[in-house]
Amino acid sequence: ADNGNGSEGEALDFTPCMVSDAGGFDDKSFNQLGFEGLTEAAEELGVEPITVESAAETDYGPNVENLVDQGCDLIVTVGFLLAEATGAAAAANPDVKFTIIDDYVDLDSDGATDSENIKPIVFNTAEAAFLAGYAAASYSKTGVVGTFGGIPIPPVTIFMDGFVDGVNHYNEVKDADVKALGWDVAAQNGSFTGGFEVGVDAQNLAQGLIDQNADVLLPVGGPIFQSAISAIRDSGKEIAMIGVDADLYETFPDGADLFLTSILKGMKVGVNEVVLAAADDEFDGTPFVGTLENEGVGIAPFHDFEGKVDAELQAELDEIRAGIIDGSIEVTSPSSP
Amino acid sequence: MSETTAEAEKAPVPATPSEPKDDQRWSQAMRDIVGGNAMISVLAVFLALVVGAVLIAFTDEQVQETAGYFFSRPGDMLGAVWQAVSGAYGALFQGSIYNFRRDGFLAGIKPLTDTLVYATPLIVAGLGVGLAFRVGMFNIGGRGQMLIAAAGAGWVGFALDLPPVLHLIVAVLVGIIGGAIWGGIVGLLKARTGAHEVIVTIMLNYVALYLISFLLRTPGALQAPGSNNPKTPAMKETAIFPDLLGPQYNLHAGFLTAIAATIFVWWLLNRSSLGFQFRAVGENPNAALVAGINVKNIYVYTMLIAGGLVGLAGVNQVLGTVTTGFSSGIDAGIGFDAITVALLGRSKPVGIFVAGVLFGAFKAGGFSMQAAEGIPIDIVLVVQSVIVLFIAAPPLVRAIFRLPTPGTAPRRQLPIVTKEVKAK
Amino acid sequence: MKLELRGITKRFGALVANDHIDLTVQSGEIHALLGENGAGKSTLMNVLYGLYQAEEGEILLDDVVQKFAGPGDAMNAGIGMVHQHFMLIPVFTVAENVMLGHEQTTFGGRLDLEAARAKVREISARFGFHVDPDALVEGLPVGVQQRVEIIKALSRDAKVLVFDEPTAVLTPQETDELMVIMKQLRESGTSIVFITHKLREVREVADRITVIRLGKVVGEASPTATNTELASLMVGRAVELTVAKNPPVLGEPALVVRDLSVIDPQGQVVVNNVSFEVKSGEVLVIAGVQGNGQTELTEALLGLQPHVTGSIELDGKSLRNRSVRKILDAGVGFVPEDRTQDGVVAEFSIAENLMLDRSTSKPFVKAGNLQLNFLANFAREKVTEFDIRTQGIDSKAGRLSGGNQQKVVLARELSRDLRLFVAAQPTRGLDVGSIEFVHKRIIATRDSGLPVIVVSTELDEVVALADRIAVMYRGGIVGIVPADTPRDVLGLMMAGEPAPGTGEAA
Amino acid sequence: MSVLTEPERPQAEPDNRAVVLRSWKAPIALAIFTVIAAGLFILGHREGTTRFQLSQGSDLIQLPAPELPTFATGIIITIVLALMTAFAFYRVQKYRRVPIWFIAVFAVLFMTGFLTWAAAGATVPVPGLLIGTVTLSVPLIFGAMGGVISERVGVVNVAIEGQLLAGAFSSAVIASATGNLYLGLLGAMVAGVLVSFVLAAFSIKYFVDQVIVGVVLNVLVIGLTSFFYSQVLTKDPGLLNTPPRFSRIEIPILGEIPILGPVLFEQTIIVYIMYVVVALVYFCLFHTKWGLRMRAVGEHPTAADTVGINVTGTRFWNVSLAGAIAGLGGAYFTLGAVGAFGKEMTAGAGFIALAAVIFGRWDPIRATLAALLFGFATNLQNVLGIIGSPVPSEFMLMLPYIVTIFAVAGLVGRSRGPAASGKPYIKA
Ligand SMILES: Nc1ncnc2c1ncn2[C@@H]1O[C@H](COP(=O)(O)OP(=O)(O)OP(=O)(O)O)[C@@H](O)[C@H]1O
Ligand SMILES: Nc1ncnc2c1ncn2[C@@H]1O[C@H](COP(=O)(O)OP(=O)(O)OP(=O)(O)O)[C@@H](O)[C@H]1O
Ligand SMILES: [Mg+2]
Ligand SMILES: [Mg+2]
Repeated sequence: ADNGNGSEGEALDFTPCMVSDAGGFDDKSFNQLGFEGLTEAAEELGVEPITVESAAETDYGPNVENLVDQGCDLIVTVGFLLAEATGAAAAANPDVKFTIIDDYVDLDSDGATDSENIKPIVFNTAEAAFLAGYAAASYSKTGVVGTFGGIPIPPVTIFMDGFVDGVNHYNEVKDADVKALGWDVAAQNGSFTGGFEVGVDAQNLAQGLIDQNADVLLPVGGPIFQSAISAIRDSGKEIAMIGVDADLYETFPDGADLFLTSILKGMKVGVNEVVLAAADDEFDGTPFVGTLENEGVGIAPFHDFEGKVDAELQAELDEIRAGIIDGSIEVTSPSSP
Repeated sequence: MSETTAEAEKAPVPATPSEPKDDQRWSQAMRDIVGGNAMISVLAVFLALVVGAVLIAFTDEQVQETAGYFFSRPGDMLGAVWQAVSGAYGALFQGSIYNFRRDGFLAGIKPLTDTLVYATPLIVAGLGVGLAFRVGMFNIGGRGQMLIAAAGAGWVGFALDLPPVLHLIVAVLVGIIGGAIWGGIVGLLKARTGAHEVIVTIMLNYVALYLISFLLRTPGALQAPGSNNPKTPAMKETAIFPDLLGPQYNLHAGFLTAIAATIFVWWLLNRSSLGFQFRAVGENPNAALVAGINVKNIYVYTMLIAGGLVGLAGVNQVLGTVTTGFSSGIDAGIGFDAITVALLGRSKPVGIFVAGVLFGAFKAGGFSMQAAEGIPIDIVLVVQSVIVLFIAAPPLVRAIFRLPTPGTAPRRQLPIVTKEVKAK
Repeated sequence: MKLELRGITKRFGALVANDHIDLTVQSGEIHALLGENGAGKSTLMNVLYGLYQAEEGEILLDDVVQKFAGPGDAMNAGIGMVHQHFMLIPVFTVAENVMLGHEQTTFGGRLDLEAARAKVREISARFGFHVDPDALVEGLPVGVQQRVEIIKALSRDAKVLVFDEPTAVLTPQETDELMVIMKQLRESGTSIVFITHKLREVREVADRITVIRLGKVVGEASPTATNTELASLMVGRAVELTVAKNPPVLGEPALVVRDLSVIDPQGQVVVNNVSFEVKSGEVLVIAGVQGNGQTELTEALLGLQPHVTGSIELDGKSLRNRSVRKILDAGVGFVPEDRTQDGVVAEFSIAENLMLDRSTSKPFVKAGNLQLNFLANFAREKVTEFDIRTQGIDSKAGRLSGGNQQKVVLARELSRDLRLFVAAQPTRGLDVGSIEFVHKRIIATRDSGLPVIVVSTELDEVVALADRIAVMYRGGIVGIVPADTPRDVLGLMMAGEPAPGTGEAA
Repeated sequence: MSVLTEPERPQAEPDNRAVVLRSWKAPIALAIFTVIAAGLFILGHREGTTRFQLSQGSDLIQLPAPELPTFATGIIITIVLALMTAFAFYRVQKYRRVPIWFIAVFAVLFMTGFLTWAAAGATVPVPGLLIGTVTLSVPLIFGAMGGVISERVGVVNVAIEGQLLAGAFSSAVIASATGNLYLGLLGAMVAGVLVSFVLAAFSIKYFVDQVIVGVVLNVLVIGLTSFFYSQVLTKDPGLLNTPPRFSRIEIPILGEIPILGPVLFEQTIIVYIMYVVVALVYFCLFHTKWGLRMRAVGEHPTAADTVGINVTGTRFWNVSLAGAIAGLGGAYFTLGAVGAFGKEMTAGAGFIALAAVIFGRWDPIRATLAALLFGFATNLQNVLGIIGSPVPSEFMLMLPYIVTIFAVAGLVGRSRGPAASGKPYIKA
């Protein structure tokens, strides 16, 4: 542990930094993906990043300020909760660059990001979740699929919105009656574990869905999918899961055989690119909005399920994807960016 | 008076020499200082820092690497240990008291003002917990009380339009009342049904958390209009604690409320009739009952005031520290930290004030330690709890440093757990 | 078995509780240990029993030096003790209490309760006790609890038995029964150490007497010595054993209690339909063995009992169903029977204790603020007036000796504007000097024209203070008799027998 | 001198005349619930039928699934509840107690009504509801057993949370590093014991207030485990934080009992250990020498000392035992349920366990029931969330906590713990 300034010989004089939200960098979700994106970029650049975790929401301000003090050139902040801290620090330090995930930092509500030196990275996850919902409905043999979340906040519920809408779209198109449990889009109310801890609570929620005959589960919220895996294994039934954020088939091999697909959110790539661009002095403040169109969001391949899904499914999904991109299929969520 | 004192000696007491010689007196004074409370506190902090240092060194990669060849080049590892520990504690100091890397005294001293910002809610919440301790009650409900208070003060702060000073006062009062009600429920349940306050406070923490979470995502309640995030809008300018030292420092007028609360609690406990009754109930509820003190009412009053004080911590969070709107994590664990603060301060107002500042410094320093050295902020928890453990067990500290035992009988701890009034 | 203690010294910090004490108890002897409160008797016995480790000295049994690391060793060596404060687990049954520490077990480690029951029954039968092995100890009267203690000791074949003030809680009749048991035990070869403050008992059963004062043996006496001799040996000076008082100047009935019943939270009727009155200028002593409803009766007077029926009127105004605060304000002065539990706050200073029951109003409180200067002056005054022996008014009440704590309580209560004074067990645990002082103050209070109620279990005190005596038994008043009623009649009444020719009064 | 007018007869009569004091608590609580029932079931009118599924697909014996008309059932149940409340008032009026079974029947009826109402048009999976209840309660029950033992011997155990967390941490690390689940269990017990050692040393040797030590220990364990998690575990999760998981074992025959079989006898080994622990704690506490002695120490240490029981030693070892048991509960988080350690993953379960101890009046069986009640309320919340209850999810999440407050305030009230619990034994 030397003095943080990353003065490693001839290397580039560029310090990328990151502040997590209260979830911490090991949340197996957006903090972690952002973190990986950052560290990979830093490795590529041969620089030493500084990363700090927040334990509570009062920590955000000080953490960002401390990073400014440490001489960071680019500070990545994760989550809408850090919007104010980011906005304030950006205004106070115009020569430091900021990137925020999942928020626009529009504190004055004028429809635009407040400072030039902030680059928002946001994702219209509902679009990808829509595809996953459709796939789940198509795959389901029992006619019941289910979802549950950690805490009802937009980055979580946007998945659930898209997923349920996707199921409903399937029902419309195929005149089917697949039920999506655990989330009521209209009421914005559903089942949540109350936190992002892996634990008995999450396992029981998954178990509850299984009891309702669901054979596709979408747990949304950091690491809680691990609890769902436990529940599925315990039930001994043939139940598939849908991962979120990254392709969990790849990143969580222990559960690989269970993932029908994953809803991808290109955070890692997004952060990675922003860091590399900033190092090359190509930083700009235009928001990056991940959509199906720019492949900022998407769904993973079926992997092991390739043979188990309907042969036409992939084609149908491609068609829907095209529909969403050209606007003929409208996917909205109250939580869309 | 003089006569009776002389008389008192007739009891079968000590064989101490009647006229201590000067040097004896001196050595006794030495013993008292070395064995006394202040010294114990200093040593406890020192020991805790040593424990922290061990953990830091143990998990440092450089140290682990050099430990591999310790026997061939021990200097490397010792150097690495020194690097890790001095780096960490250096950052702790720079983050909490004075930052040498900044230009000029005015910029350098900023960390100290940050320390006071962090200390503010710790002090007021610590007072709330400590006050309950003094009445023999264990208030683990800080989280809930803070959340309700923050919601109340926050709502007034962003939803109402009031003239400048009045707005702040109303917001603060509404917050305090919110905390007081949430605490008062506990007192009332204990007084009326005998429900154990430990259970009720824990349960009410969760109830408050979910209640606030619900309000935060309900448009028209606490949620910021036009947003779908579970977060309130920013406080209006008129409801915010003004900066004390100008905009370059974070220190806000909330710190004055901490000073005022400390003085208030000191007055309450030591100078007021109500505080006298509080202490009587805390020390001996049976005697208090016989002396005509309505013990049940005292439980209710205590929890009202304690809840109000803890609520003030929540108010400080939303009107002082994070004025840009808050979500359900606004309590930031202060409700629990306050317990350790109260314990460290031995439930006495001034002690709590000092303990709050110390823990505030740890918090402020912890951030810079994490930013500069990458040491997880959890280490601060370890250091804090070890301090309290050592301070609570002076004989252990004395044993470690081989200090003499002071002449007086061991101090009794202030009552913590309720001595139940015998069934009547 | 012969017991010998040689040069036992035990210190508590700076206090020397036992100072080179020698004591020999022959086999089959009842040896009485006399001494005022705090003389060091219990300490010595606790050393013998292995509870305390002595700094110096040794213990010999049948001339063999013993090494007791704890009570277990002492018990194995044949020492048994009936403690001054009963060492019984209240929530256990008699059998469980008796077996505790040397449990027998059956298959699977299961407790052999049957064996314990049998043991209890066997010993009960031997001494004519009526003890149900399955009764919960907390529900038993104190007299029976003491028998359980004796059974406990005997069930381990104790050869040396220590009785530490066993008679303090017994009726005279029960005391007599205990004497018989002790003699019975002596016959069977058991050596007995018997601690008591009651000289009559000493003379009745003791074979030899050793007197301890301030931790030292000050002399031996034979059972034939007179009371005065023994008392002055104990205290170190001549003592006045009676209270000088004038005949009462009686006024109108001031306190009138009618059909008062008290039900405790467990639903037991603890005071059963009692009626009495006290005139101004009169001391009514409520006598009786502890646990017969006196405590609850006085608590009911003070509003401390939640379920009370009947009427209580002081100067024509009802006190029933009023808060303690209101009753205190109505002029009731109260000395609770358990000083440390209910009388003082140990961690408070003497001054603070002196204002404890006036914490809400003038003169100690003005506009919510404590009047500390006034309090200090007041406290200094009272410390002098009541001869409270202390380092100063700011020392903690818990540091005071029992007698001085009691003086603090008295000073507090008697300095208020009183209409009635109730003192429960005012001299319990006090030494002869303090007793004298307390008695004088009580009589002075009476003479100032107040009605006074004193609750006492000590016949000596009852007789010394009373203008009239009400004897309670199992929650009811057996009878109200004049002060000159013979002691044996009082004794019988305390055991529940109505007084011969009741209705006559002083 | 006047002649006394006191009655001549001794006024006293037999001592043990007991009177039942009127306590309106029970009927008032029932009334409140009846009002809630009326409000929800009748005013909060929901149509449709509710199906109660009693068997799982894999069960050998399949029970029929009754279907109840939602609104009608609600009305009938409300009426019955109202009658029962009236009866309770009548009993108390007549100075009679409201029997506990009466309250239990009331509770079951209310719950049936509530489920029928909340799950209108859907299916209530009764076995799933109960299985979840058990699994959610497992760490609570272990923690509560640790609490019962510790408090019975006279040491207040606020450190249950710390013991659970330490158990979860070390079992994950050890089982992951060695690949051996049983070593993981052992590690959990050792970790719990270590926490207990500190509790015991500070409270028994240094007479530090037990509650203080407990609270501080919780903070310390959170700090330590989080620190090591961030600094060590996350650096090599493959080696240190991917323990295997116990799989479920179905007990033949017993597992086939309708409803209860799958609930109780298709569980992991930790749950079976839990049954054994509860039974053993109950038996040993009340029927063995060990239990008699430890209870004596917790009730009246001086008395225990006078019969030769080593108070300090008894306290020390029993507190350690308590730590071992609570540590096992911690292992359930990692080896039984999730399969990896996460920061602060016990999330307050230790405090709930503490509540269960007090709620269960320091009795192992009652504490277990209290923990089960909590597990039930939590799982009910889960199940209703999935079925789609009309109540916002946050209010459902509050349910277990509110139920606990009601239970503690309404049913338990002032309870008497071991007399010497929390008090250090200071011997001259
Ligand atoms: N555990 C203790 N710690 C400190 N001092 C003690 C302790 N036990 C007894 N003492 C003191 O030792 C002295 C002797 O006490 P002891 O109990 O032996 O008296 P005693 O003769 O039995 O009196 P009593 O007649 O009241 O029972 C007293 O001054 C008492 O205050
Ligand atoms: N905890 C203590 N700390 C300091 N001094 C004490 C303490 N306890 C007792 N003392 C002192 O020791 C002496 C003896 O106290 P003790 O309680 O034994 O008195 P006592 O002989 O029982 O008197 P009394 O008959 O009035 O009860 C007193 O002077 C008292 O002030
Ligand atoms: Mg004694
Ligand atoms: Mg004494």
